[in-house]
Amino acid sequence: MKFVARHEGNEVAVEVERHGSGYQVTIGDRRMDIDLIEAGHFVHSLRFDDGRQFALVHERDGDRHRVTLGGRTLHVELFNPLALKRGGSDDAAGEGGTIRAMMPGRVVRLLVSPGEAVCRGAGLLILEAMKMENEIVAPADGILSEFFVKPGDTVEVGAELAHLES
Amino acid sequence: MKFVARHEGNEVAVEVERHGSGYQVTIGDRRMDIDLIEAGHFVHSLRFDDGRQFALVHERDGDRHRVTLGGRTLHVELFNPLALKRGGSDDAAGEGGTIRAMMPGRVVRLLVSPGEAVCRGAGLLILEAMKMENEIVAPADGILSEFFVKPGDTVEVGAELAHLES
Amino acid sequence: MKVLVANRGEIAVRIMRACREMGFPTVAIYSQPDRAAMHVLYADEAMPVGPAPSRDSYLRIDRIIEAARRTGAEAVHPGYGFLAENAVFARQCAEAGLIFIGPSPASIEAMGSKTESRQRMQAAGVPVVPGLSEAVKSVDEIATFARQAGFPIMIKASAGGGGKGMRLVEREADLAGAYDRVRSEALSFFGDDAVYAEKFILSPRHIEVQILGDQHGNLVYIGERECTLQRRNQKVIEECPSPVVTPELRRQLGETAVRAGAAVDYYSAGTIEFLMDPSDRFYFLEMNTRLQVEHPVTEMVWGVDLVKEQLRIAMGQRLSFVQEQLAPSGHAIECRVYAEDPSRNFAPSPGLIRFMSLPHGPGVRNDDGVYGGYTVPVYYDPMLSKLICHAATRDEAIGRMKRALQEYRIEGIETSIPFYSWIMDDGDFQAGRFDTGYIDRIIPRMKEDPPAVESVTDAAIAVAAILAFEESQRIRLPEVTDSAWKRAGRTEGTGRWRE
Amino acid sequence: MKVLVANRGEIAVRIMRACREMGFPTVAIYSQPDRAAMHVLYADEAMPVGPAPSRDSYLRIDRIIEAARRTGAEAVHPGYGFLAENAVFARQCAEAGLIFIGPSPASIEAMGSKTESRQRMQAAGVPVVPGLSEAVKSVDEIATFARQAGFPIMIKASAGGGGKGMRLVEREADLAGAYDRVRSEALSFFGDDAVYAEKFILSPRHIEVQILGDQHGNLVYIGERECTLQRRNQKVIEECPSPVVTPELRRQLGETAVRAGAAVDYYSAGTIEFLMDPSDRFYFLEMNTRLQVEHPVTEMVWGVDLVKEQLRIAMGQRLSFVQEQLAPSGHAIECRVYAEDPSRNFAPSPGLIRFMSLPHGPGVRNDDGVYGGYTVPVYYDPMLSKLICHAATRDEAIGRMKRALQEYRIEGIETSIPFYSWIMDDGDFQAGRFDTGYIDRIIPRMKEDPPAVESVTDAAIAVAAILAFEESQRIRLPEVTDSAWKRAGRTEGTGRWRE
Repeated sequence: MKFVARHEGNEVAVEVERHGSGYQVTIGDRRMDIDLIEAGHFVHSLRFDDGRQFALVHERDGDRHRVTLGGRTLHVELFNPLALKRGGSDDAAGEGGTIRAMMPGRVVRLLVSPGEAVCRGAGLLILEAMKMENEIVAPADGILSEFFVKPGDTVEVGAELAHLES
Repeated sequence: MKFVARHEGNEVAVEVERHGSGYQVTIGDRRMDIDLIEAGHFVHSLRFDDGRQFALVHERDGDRHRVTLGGRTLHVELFNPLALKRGGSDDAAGEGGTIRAMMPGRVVRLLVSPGEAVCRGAGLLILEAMKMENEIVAPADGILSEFFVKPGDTVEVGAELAHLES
Repeated sequence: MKVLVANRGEIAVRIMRACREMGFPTVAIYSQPDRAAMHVLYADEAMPVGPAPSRDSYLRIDRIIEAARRTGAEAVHPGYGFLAENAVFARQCAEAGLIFIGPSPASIEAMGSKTESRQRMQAAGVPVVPGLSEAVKSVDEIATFARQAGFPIMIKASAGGGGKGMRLVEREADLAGAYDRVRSEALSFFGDDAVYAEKFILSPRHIEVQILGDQHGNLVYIGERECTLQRRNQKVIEECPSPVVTPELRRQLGETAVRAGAAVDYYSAGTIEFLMDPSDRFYFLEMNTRLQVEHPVTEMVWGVDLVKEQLRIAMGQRLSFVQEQLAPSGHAIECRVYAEDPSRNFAPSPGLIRFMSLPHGPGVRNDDGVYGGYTVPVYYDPMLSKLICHAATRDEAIGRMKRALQEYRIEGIETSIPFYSWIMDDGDFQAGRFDTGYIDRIIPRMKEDPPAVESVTDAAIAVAAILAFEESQRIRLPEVTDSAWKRAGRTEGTGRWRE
Repeated sequence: MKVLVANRGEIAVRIMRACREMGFPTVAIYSQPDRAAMHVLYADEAMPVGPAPSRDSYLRIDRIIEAARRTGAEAVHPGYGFLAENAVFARQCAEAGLIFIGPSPASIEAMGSKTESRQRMQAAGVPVVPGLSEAVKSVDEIATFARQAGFPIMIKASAGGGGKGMRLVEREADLAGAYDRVRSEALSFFGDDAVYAEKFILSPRHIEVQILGDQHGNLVYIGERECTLQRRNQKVIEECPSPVVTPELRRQLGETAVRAGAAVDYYSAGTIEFLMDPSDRFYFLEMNTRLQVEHPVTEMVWGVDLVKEQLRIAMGQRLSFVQEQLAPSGHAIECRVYAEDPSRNFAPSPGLIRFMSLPHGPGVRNDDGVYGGYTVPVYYDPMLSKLICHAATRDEAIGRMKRALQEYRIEGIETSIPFYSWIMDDGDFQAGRFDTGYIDRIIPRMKEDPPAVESVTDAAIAVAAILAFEESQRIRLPEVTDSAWKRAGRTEGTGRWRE
């Protein structure tokens, strides 16, 4: 099976095949034999044929993979090269629309008034979490048309905070 | 909901009802308010209304419950008092039939010959596990009609070892 | 003696561990969202004290004393933070017939007031940062002081605080302008234009001394701790001993600290904080009249269990040792594990801990406060747990800490662990060369961390490709639904955190 | 220096931790069923060495040396067990250009032979158990020896072992009969009727001394360990220091141990085992020319990292300290966590560890070798992990161990943890009153453990009833399919375990 992998801005062709009890993986022009097993509830052990071993934790969200190993966290995106549309679709973070809470917290105060024009990066409201204040900023230029919260409100992850028309 | 609970040979009537966000549990003639929540993947926290708290792990196998708390393991059986048949049915360990491996191991040697009459408690074969030898004994008087394994065999949990006609 | 622990998180668990080792039953208190917190699971009994906000639960003296009454607790340990330095709480415990595991209310009060403590320290011969003890009437008074104490000095609003209403003056020419500006800031911020001046300590280190006293007048010091590494006034890494303190300086610091404690008739565990300049001159900063977060480094090096000593002292026992019997052995380092994301300017990272696996083996101590499957709430301090490593030398302790940080796994939320791994590898840290500005200076450098080596990248790409391939073949692997990564990806660059 | 660890389980992980702290990459070896074992997950590289049986994998010298060659390892640490005391392995490592992290092959050989080591110890002035060093020609020779050494004595088959072909004789009248019986047993068991006699040490304790030497002739002792608590010759709990060894006796034991080591030109870490009678007379039993399972209690009390010292010594470095610099601090106790079911006569209990949570906090060290989700294989030794607790005094260490055992959770398989909790509560253990027969004597008493208090029983019944009720309402709680409890319930009373 073929993929295109993206990691830290670089793209590389990847191919995976079963090979005995393991896998043959080609990354770019390098071919390697790999043995991958589950080790407990959350960990995998990946071993290259030459002996190098990594105990790692893998999480997946669609095309995006988060891999923790050797004290580091790497983010890898994998695309099917045959699919027509690829990547980008999730990267709409620079646009307007509904602004949501990235974590639970308490609304401390609103920094603009509904109907006000704001620039990208301007502070919209203050959310407090874990004894720290977080200034939620405008992801793009636009008009802050509406707030869905008021000071003192407690919000959960993903709660709608405001609407920005861009 | 009503149960009969058996613990270390004693039987007691138990009744459970939801009560607010917790439960009202009656054990014998003692009624108590209890709050029970999940705390992580394997642990529950049970708290009596007077404050006593137990972090416990619960495992269930049919009517049988195994509860680990405060460094101890307790076994509780719970029956529905309305059901006609209750208890006893699993306790057929004193009968003949197929003798199975209680854990993985290696068959070291057979101690009787097929067709031989054996008494309850007589050694039938030796199974080795973790550098120790386990003598598998006859659960009842009978005739050891057949072995399904031979010395050197490696067996998994539940593997059929022999048949005892009682 | 049944002990109610009036706190949450790792310190509540730490205290309950000591109680259990001494055979004392424990009572936890908890706010609504803390019902499944580790300190509740650890306790023999647990009592609710209110909803999430601290002021409605962990700071409610009346409810805490009521919880003690209902459970028959005989003593109260306040931990640190919350009510630990609240003399009213200490006094109300006593009035309710509860043993308060800490110093007397009078000691708490004496050290709680900046001006009173400064005066009492000066009277006891404890050096304080040179400065004017009262507001000045004109800039001339400041000029006189500055000439005497030497520049740089700091002009401060008497009513100031939180970094506002103060200005550094490096030479006499700037004095008059700075004086006017601080006065006008003071007026606009605090409605009071009174100002005074203090000597400014350049490149200071933050050194603190542990003291311990009983109720019979015995008081000892148990070495110093190096607490210079701070980020926004929050300590992040502490050590015992300090890499720059010699045995002779330790004796001076220790004897000064004991004098400071004796001046307020101190008993129980307490900490005298000093600022130390590059010439090893040290100045009293403040006293913490309670157990410190970083007490474990002292315990591991000096072989004293500070919490058990607090319990014994509170029961009226005498110290079981004298100063001469105490000797340090080896070196200990503590890293505070915060639910903060170093790659996003240390933004708080509460949420579900999907998987957690702590480091073990020789010389590793975990004072843990969370567990796998626990959801870190948004309402409290972001410190999850502490990791402390002890070894024969500082170099070995650093090597051990690096190893332990590499073993540490917390998945689901982000933590400060990668930040500490970076520091352990830094040459200045390894050489003991740092002051209170160190952390702020290294953060920009940390972002230029070298890219992962090829085999690490290969492994990450390969596991992603293999698992994606297997899923396409079998349609059976689960989708992670609410991972920290997903949230991080979604919100990258849309927030700025500040305290 | 890249280090291949020729072992598995907790000791392999322990050694790799030391390597990682020193910056040395590590190579694991593994048998087929050990692919997901903790020591493989811990290593930087891992090489398979064969199928499950040890003789086909962990004992295959050729494959281990080939694994070192393929990975470019420069040194080999054998751990304990397997090839740790195999002089052939040590020699073949050297021939392959690999540093063997242990003593010289000649030292291993000298101490590996019972008769040779006994002779060399006698020559070096090390006391050995009084006995006849050769087989006797008649019962009269034994009678002469017995009159001289005093009864009781033990008549032993020269070819004996494993507890077979030996008989205790308490008075002269029984001598002739016992002599005849041992000879005939010896003939039938071993095909050789040669017998000899040794003095029998009544109520002995098992005390061992840690020694450490470099390749430059420096040799020190690092205190003793109390290893009296054994079950079927398997140590279960060890302590440092021994509760019955005084400083003067420690010096005598230590100097004797150094003499023993010097007699075989010993370097690296080694242990001299002594039997000690109730009058504190001690006799050389054997020397273990390797790291001991119980080395952590020494490390925690004496502040020496024995594995790192082994690595430094193997690289040719000199000891960085002399005898006079070593001093003990506090008390440490180790409990070996075995996959054995104390309630079923210590039957092995391999299988899936569904959930595991280790104890933490002050003074707790886990040398762990397994993890939650790991399936303990049936092929190897049942020791999973070691728990070591250190505190200022023996009483405090016992209290800490009780606390830690209570925190320890392993679900899915049975372990020896409840057994240790029982021992920590036993008055004789607490008083330090025990000999090598202690464990066998307490096992029957342990079974009369008092029933659980009512609130514990109530909690267990309540949680079962509530979860059964919830399940009946929602049909959503999972069934446990392969729990240890199910297996235990199914097979109760159908097996007898023996070693």
